[in-house]
Amino acid sequence: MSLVLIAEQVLNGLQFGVMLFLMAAGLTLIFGVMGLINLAHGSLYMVGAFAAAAVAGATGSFLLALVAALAAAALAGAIVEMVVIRRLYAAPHLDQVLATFALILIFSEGTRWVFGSFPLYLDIPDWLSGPVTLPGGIAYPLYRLALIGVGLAVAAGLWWLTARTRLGIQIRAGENDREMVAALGVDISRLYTLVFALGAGLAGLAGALVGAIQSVQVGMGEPVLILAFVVIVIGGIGSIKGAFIGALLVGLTDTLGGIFLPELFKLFMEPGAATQTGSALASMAIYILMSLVLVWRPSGLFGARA
Amino acid sequence: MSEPILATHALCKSFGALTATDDVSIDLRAGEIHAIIGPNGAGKSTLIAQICGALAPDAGTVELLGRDVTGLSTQARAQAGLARTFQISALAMEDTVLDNALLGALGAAGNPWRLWGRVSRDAALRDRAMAALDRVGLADHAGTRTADLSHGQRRQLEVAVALTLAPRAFVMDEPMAGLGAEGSRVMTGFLDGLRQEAPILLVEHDMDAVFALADRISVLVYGQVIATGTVDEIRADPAVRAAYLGEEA
Amino acid sequence: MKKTLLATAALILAAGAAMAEVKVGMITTLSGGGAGLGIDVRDGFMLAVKQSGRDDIDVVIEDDQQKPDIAVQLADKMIQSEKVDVLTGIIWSNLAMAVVPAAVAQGKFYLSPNAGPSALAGAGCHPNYFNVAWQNDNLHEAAGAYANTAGHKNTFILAPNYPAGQDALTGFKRFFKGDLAGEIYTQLGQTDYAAEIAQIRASGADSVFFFLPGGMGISFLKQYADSGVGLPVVGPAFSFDQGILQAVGDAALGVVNTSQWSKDIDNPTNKAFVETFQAEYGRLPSLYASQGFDTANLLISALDKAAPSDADAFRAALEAADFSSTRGAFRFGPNHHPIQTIYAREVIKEGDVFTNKIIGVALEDHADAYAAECKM
Amino acid sequence: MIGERWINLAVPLALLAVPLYALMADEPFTITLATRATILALAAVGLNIALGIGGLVSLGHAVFFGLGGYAMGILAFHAQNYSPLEIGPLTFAGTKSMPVIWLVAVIVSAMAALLIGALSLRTSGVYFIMITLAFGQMFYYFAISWSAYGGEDGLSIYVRNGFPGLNTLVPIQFFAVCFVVLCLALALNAMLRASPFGLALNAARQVPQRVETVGLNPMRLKLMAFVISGAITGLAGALFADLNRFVSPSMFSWQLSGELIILIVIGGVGRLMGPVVGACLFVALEHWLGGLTDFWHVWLGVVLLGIVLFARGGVVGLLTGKAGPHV
Repeated sequence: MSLVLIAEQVLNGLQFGVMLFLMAAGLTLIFGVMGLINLAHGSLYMVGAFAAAAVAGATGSFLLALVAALAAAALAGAIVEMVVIRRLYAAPHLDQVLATFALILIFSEGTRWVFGSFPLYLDIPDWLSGPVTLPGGIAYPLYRLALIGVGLAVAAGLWWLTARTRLGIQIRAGENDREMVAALGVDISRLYTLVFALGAGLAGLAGALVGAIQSVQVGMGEPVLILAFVVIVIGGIGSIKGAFIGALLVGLTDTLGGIFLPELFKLFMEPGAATQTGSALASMAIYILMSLVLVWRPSGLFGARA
Repeated sequence: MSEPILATHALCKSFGALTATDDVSIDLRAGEIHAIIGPNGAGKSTLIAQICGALAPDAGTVELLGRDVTGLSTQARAQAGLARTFQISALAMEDTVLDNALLGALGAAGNPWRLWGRVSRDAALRDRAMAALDRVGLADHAGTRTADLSHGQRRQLEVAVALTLAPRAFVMDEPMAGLGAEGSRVMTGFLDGLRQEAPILLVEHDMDAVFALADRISVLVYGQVIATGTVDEIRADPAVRAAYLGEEA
Repeated sequence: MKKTLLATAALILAAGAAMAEVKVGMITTLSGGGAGLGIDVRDGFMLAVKQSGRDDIDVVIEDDQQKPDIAVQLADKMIQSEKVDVLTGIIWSNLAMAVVPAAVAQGKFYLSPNAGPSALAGAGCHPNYFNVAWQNDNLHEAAGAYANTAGHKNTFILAPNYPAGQDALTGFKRFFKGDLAGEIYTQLGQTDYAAEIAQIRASGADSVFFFLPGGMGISFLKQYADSGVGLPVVGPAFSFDQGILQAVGDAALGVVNTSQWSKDIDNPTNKAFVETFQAEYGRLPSLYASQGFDTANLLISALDKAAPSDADAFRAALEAADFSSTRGAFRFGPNHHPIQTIYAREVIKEGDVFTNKIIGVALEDHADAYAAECKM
Repeated sequence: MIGERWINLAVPLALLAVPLYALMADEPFTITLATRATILALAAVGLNIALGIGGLVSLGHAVFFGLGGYAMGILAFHAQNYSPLEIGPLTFAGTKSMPVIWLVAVIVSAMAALLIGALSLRTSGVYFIMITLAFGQMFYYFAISWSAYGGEDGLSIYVRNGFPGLNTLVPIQFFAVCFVVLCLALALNAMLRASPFGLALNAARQVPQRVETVGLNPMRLKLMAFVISGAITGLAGALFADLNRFVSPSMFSWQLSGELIILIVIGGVGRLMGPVVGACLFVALEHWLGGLTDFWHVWLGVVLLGIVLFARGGVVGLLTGKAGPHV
């Protein structure tokens, strides 16, 4: 296996990881600030993708589509927060799991009701399509490079937001002590709605960005949701830094595992069986990674000690 | 002088830059009540946590009945004869008063693995639990849901659960907390009699109770024991008056 | 004299059959991500029933949610409670495997409008089981044959790691004579194929064969087109079907895929089907719709001759396959699976709509590989 | 308000009455539905021991359900093909006997629960939910790729397995088998709650620090609960496979784990009859809403939301007027 191929695969892993981060960041933020497990986060990802596909179809503009995805998901998030989620902050995790599971059902079938059962069309804009040649002779799709760029920019933006702005101070205070924040005169329920909408918007953005190279269809959010949960659990729930590291770890493990494990098994098995066994193990790899991390550090890599 | 029942030797624990327990050596002898007092944040709760095994010290040892228990878990120390009450009642609120006492009896019997037979019909366990409830005056409330008890009654139940263990030493974290004057008086009277059964390491804010009960007092300030002695010695100790009672020396 | 009597009896029986209400149970996927396929099968089937003008066919339709246990439960319901005579509708092989063996063992007829697992074509075949679509391997075999004619010498093949995926690669390899530049199994439900595409690029292949049904195919094609690898692609019709082609868009243009049906197959039945389907439902029919339509017409042709209660006669009527198929010639092999021509189609754009155009025949009068194992 | 004791009596009787009525009205499918509800209830009764008494929110109980199912599938598969089952150097014959299959299902799922529980119980709260989910996903993907036993397609068993003295193919007889097993599991559950172990476990959920200070190990108590819970859910999996005469990886899916939790919450967490009430309502809803509209999942979601937001304590909680245990 050539170095160029390995380098390309590492880029692929990074790109996948960075996209997972967009999902995981919102999820971990919402958990960190409000203590809420939101299974419906994947639905917001789907909402973003569908909004983008609808707007791109109507206007032909990819940038407008991205804006629409962000806005639609953030709006859906804000509405859901005000109507349902708000009543769940004090509830045990079990109720949260259940209520947000119910939201998945409503979102998925509701979307199918509105948009029908067939996948929607959303494509990369012309100015981002096609491959570019990187140093070392790697031909790599420009769009995927752009995805890495957007993901890193969002990560930097989130760092700046939490570390340097007034909202960030409120968010960090909210993680530590709700009463304290309320005592400081911050409207806590507005803060929560804002944080939820922010997380939802990020998920929607991810949905739109990924939707352009994948299939925009009902149920697209659930596999990503599970992966995003794996990410934040590995990173430590509530930690943006953990989500970032966890996302890259999961992205790289999943991508590289899928390639190298079958090759590894070919060293001592006949090719057909090796491919099958290797692929089977590769599909379990991130879950194995997650349980190893948790057995080693029960609160994730950067999680607060219980 | 008799061998101490419970002792710590040069116990140290810090959290980052904060030193919560600084070279603490105290002991508890048969028949005595040894009170630990100190201002808020002096490290009393951290000390108790290390003695009972909820927290591992950075250095130093804990000895129970002459045996080093520093590396043992909470439950192993409990089995070895250490009973603890909590500052904030740690009781199964959804269950009855009797159930909580039965849990203690079950712990004393050491075998929770029987999956059949009603625990409330087990005569040995029940007798042990009822006896403890009777001693703190809760026998009439055996069937009450714990959540429906008054605050004072919950403090009594805390002590009753500890009693079911028939321990060799008690560690009590503010048993008077939140009790009214009458409640404190009753509890003080009860603890007074209890010391003959097993000595009590008593952390308490209620100074009237401490001065009425304690055979010896240790004063903890910023994680350090600044003085240990009888009630009179402590009252007279200028360092204590300065550091704790807030008086000029 | 005797002969006439028999003939008269047959006539009376046939007339009786035409009069009696026939109950058909359709178990198909109408909710969730795979609903598009089930809806197409249902719509095609009901269109044929409607066009037949018969009001004695009572079709009970239920949603299996693409879950095997639900499908089994529905089959129980239809057999025990609705007392249906014929079952049909299942889209997915795993659901078919869960439902079909038990249903035919209870004496019901099953007409498959889509799934054709090899187990039911070979040793597990049954006199009451008829497949109107294809044996699972067929379109992949045709893809292998097409790859030979197209002159591919060194191809890279991939499919999801599950039985239908393994069958697909086996089917392709059965007919493909060139070398394999690489063979990979992807995860079921995988959405990102960057890693696989990188491997294809590095493998030195001259072409690609893939079987990735549903959303997986959409993702793969979009990403493949964007990667600039540009090698010719061959695949079975499932990723190029009318329902999802619009979602793939330009990325699919020019890709060759194999199918036993296409909307431009030139025969009157097909022309009428495409027109009436579009008029009825406002969209172009898909492969699945054609299969549903053919299934219903097969059923109706058999009902014209015999009632399901007369199992032997009804079976013989089904075996005759005396109906006019959207595919033109249609007949069953000894294991009740179709012997049919499989075409190579190319994706084109007609105005704003992406669709397929036949460019040649991949396999003529093709039967499946398992017929010999079938003993019935 | 109704006393819980009456509910404990009335619910099983009602569950028994439905198929008996269906038998007289000649509606065999209703019996099948009741059997399905009974088996799902059994699985949830298992989960309820870990969840309701032990406070362990396991989003991976489908592992045990699936293992039970595959225990049945594999044993029956080898019996129906007359091929021996080889595990390493050992060779077993397959079997079509329900009691043997049950025993294997219970042992296999208990062992898996011991292993998964021992690792997962190092964590708590959300991490516990997620690590159990991860184990579920591992088994799911493994089953999908395990082509020897059908992979994604699953395994079909053409004839339902046998129980001595019964014809299990007759719906009412198979229902009777499942119903008796459910009643036994409920009795076990009731016995467990009142036992010394139940008392200690109940306390370990509410105040683990208290349990430690009386000299008991809350982790081990919870692990024991997890193992018993997994074993019962595994048994339900074997019965479920027999009901459908089919096993597939979807028995391992996280949606199934979620559904089991849903059953319990609908009925009432920690209540003896919670899972039974929940399973019956769920199957009825599924059947009734599914017939009403293609988009019935939306309405199922709305019903669930309503229960979570407005009916804490589930249906049993509503009926008795008491909130359920806090998990």
